[in-house]
Amino acid sequence: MSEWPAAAVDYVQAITDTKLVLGHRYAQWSLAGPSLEDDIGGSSAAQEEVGHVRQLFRKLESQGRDGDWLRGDRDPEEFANASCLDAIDGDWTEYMATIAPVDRAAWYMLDAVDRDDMDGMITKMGEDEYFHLEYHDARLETLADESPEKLRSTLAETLPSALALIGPENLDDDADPLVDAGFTSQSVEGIRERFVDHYRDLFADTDVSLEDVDWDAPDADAWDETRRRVGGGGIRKEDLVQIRGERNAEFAIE
Amino acid sequence: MPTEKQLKKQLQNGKMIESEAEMTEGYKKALKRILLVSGDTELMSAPAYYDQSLNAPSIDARASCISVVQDELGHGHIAYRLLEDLGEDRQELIYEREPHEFRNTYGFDQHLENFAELVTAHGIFDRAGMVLLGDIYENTSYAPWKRALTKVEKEEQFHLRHGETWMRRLANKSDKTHGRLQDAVDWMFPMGVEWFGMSDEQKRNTEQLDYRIKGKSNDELRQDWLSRTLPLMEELELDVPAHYDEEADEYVLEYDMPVAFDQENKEWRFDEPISWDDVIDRWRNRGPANEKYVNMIQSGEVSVQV
Amino acid sequence: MTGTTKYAVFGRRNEGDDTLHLGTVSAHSDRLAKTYAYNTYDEEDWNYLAVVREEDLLEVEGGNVRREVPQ
Amino acid sequence: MSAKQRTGGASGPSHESEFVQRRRAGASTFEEQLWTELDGIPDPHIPVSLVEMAMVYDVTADDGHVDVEMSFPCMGCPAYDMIKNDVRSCLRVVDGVDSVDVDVVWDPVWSKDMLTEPVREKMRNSGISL
Repeated sequence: MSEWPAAAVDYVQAITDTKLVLGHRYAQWSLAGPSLEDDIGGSSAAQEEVGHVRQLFRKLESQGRDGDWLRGDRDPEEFANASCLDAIDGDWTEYMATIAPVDRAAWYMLDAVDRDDMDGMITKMGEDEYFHLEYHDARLETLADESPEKLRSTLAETLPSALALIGPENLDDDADPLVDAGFTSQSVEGIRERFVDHYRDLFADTDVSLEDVDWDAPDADAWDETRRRVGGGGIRKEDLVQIRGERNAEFAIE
Repeated sequence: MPTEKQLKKQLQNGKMIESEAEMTEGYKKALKRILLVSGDTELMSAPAYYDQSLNAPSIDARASCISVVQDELGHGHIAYRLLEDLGEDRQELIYEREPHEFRNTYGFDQHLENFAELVTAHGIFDRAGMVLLGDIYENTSYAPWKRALTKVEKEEQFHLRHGETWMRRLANKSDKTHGRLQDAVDWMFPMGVEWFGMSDEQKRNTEQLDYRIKGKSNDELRQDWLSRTLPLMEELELDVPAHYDEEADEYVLEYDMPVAFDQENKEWRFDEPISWDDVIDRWRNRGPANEKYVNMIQSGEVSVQV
Repeated sequence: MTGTTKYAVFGRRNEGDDTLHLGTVSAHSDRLAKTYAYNTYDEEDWNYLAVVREEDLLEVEGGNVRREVPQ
Repeated sequence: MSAKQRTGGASGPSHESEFVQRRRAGASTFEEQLWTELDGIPDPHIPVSLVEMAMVYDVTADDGHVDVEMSFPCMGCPAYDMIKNDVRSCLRVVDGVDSVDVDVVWDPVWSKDMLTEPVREKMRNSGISL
C-alpha cells in the first residue's frame, strides 16, 4: 500500500479511535436501554464498530502504526477519540445524545475518503452506518418529544465536540491539506456543513432548541490537530482496563 | 372449544396451535409459565455475560462475546413478545417486576468472575438452554414458538462453537488456564445437571408434556445434555462427577442429586444430599447476583467504576 | 414503554421465497419500528423486510376470527 | 487425482458460483487442492462451506507459502478470528504448505448474488439462509 501523507494517518487514526471508544460505549450501554429492542440495537452496533475498527487498524498498521499500541497499549492522552466520548455520566437520553452526533461525524469523515484501495471497505461500513444513523435519528425524534430539555443541554456539549472531531471551518477546499493531497474528496468545511444542516433539519420542528450550540467550534488556534479536539482529557482508567482486556490478560491467545 | 382432555388428545395426535382463540385455559396457563421461564433465563444471561464480555482479553473476543449478549437479548425478546401476544404486558414483565419475581434458571443468578467462567458458561450453560429449546423446536404444539426458534437454534450453535473453541484454547494454553477451566467446571457442571429439574420418578411435569408444549421429560433432557457435554469434558481432560455406564447404556452421576450448594464459595457439598423442595427454595430465594442483574436491565444507566 | 405501537414484522429470505410473518416489535414511531425490525430479526440477510402497524392488520380467516353467524 | 484437478480447475464443482469459478480459474493443480481443502470448512452459522459461501476470493501458492484472500458477509462477524484460524489450520497441515497468510479484502464487496441456486437450496432445506 502506498504511503499516506502524515495528516491522513492522523485523520484515519482519529476516526478509528472514535470508533473504538464508541464501540465500547455501545457495549457498556447495551443493557441500559428503555426497551429490549434498544438493547439489541446497541449490542449489534457495538460489534459492527469493532468490525470497522479491526479493518481500520490494518490500514493504520500498513502505514507504520504499531499493532499493540493501536489495540490499547497507550495512555488515554494518546487516543484521538471525540472528546465527548471520554465519559458519559448520565442516563440513557444523555448517552443517545452523545453517541449519535459522534457516529455521524465519524461516518461523514470516512465517506469523504477518496482512495481506490479503501473503496470497498468504506462501502461495506456504510451499509452498517445507514442503520446506525437511521436508528439514532428515529430515537432522537422520540426523545425530542419526551425530554427536550435534556437533549438540548447534552447536544450543546456534544455537537461542538463532534465538530471538533471533523475539524475547524478554516479547512475549506483551498486550505484542507487532505483535499490537496487527494486523500479526501470533501473538505472539512464541506463535511461540517453536511453535519450542521442535518441536525438543524432534524430538530427544526421539535421543542429542542439548538440556539446555545456553538456551531463555529472548534477555534482553529486552540484545536489539537492530532487528537482533533480542544483541550486535554481522555478516557478513564477503567475504560482503558476494559479496552486492553487487562483483567483477563492471562487468557489472551497470541 | 374442546375440553382440556379432548385438546390434550388432539395435541398428542399432532395438532398445532396457532392462536389464543384455539387454547383452553389450561393450555394457556402451562404455555405462559414455560415462556416466562424461558424469557427470564435468556434475558438474565445477558447481564450475567456482560462484565466479562466487556473485559474480554482481545478485541475479537470482545466482539464475539457481545454478539452472544445480543443473541440472548433477542431470544428473550421472542419469549416476551409471545407472552405479549397472549395478553401480558411486555414492558411490565421486563421493567417493572421485582428481582425476586424473575423465574430464570439459578445459573444466571451467579457472578461470572473471569473469562474462563464466561466461556465455560457459553460451552455448558448455553448447551443446556439449547437442549431445552431444541426439544421445544422439534416437538412443541405451539406453532408461533416453533417458527421463532429457527433463529435461536442457529445462534445457539454459534455460542456453543464459541464456548468450545475458547475452552479448547484455554485447556491447551497452560496448566494455569486449564486449572481455571477446571475451577469453572467444578461449580457449573452440577448446576447444569440441576437445571433440568427434579427426576422423573419424583415428578413429571405432565402438563407441559400432556399439552405437548415440550416433548421430552426432565431426565431425557438431562441425558441429552450429559451426552453432549461429557465428550467435551473428556477431550479437554476436565474432571466431572459423571460418566457413561455401558451396562445401563446411560450417563450416570457420581453423586446423589440433588446436593447442597455453598453459594458464597460456589462449592457443591456432594456428601450432603438435600430434597428437591430445598432446591426449589434455593431457586425461589434467588442467587447472589439476582438483584444486580435485574437492576442492570432496568436502570437506564451505566454505573462507572472509578 | 407507554405510547408504543405494536408492529407485525414480515420478511422474505430470497427472491421467489414465501413472505413470512416473523414476529412483532413495539415502537414509538414508524421510523423506529423499521430500525428495530432490522436489528431484532437479524438472523437473515433479508431480501425483503417490512413492518405493519398491528391495528392496520385486518384478519379475515384464522387468527382470532370466528366464522359464526351472530344470533 | 480427480478429473477436476487434471484440468487445472477450469470447471469447479457445480455448487460454485460464477464468481468463485472465475477466481478459481487460473489455479494450479496444487492451488486446486488447497481450494478443495477449504471447501471442507463449514461456516460456523450455517451448513455450507466457506467456498460455497463465496467468502474465499483467491488462493495462491508460492514455494510453500500460501496467500488466501477472503471476505466476510458482515464486517462485525462474531466468528471473524475463528474463521481465519480455521483457514490457517486447515491449510497448514497440507503437504507442501509451510506458511499461510490470510488477507481480508472488501473488493468486491461480498453479496448474496455470489451464491448459486443449489447453495441457496441447501440453506433453504436446513431452514436457514443468510
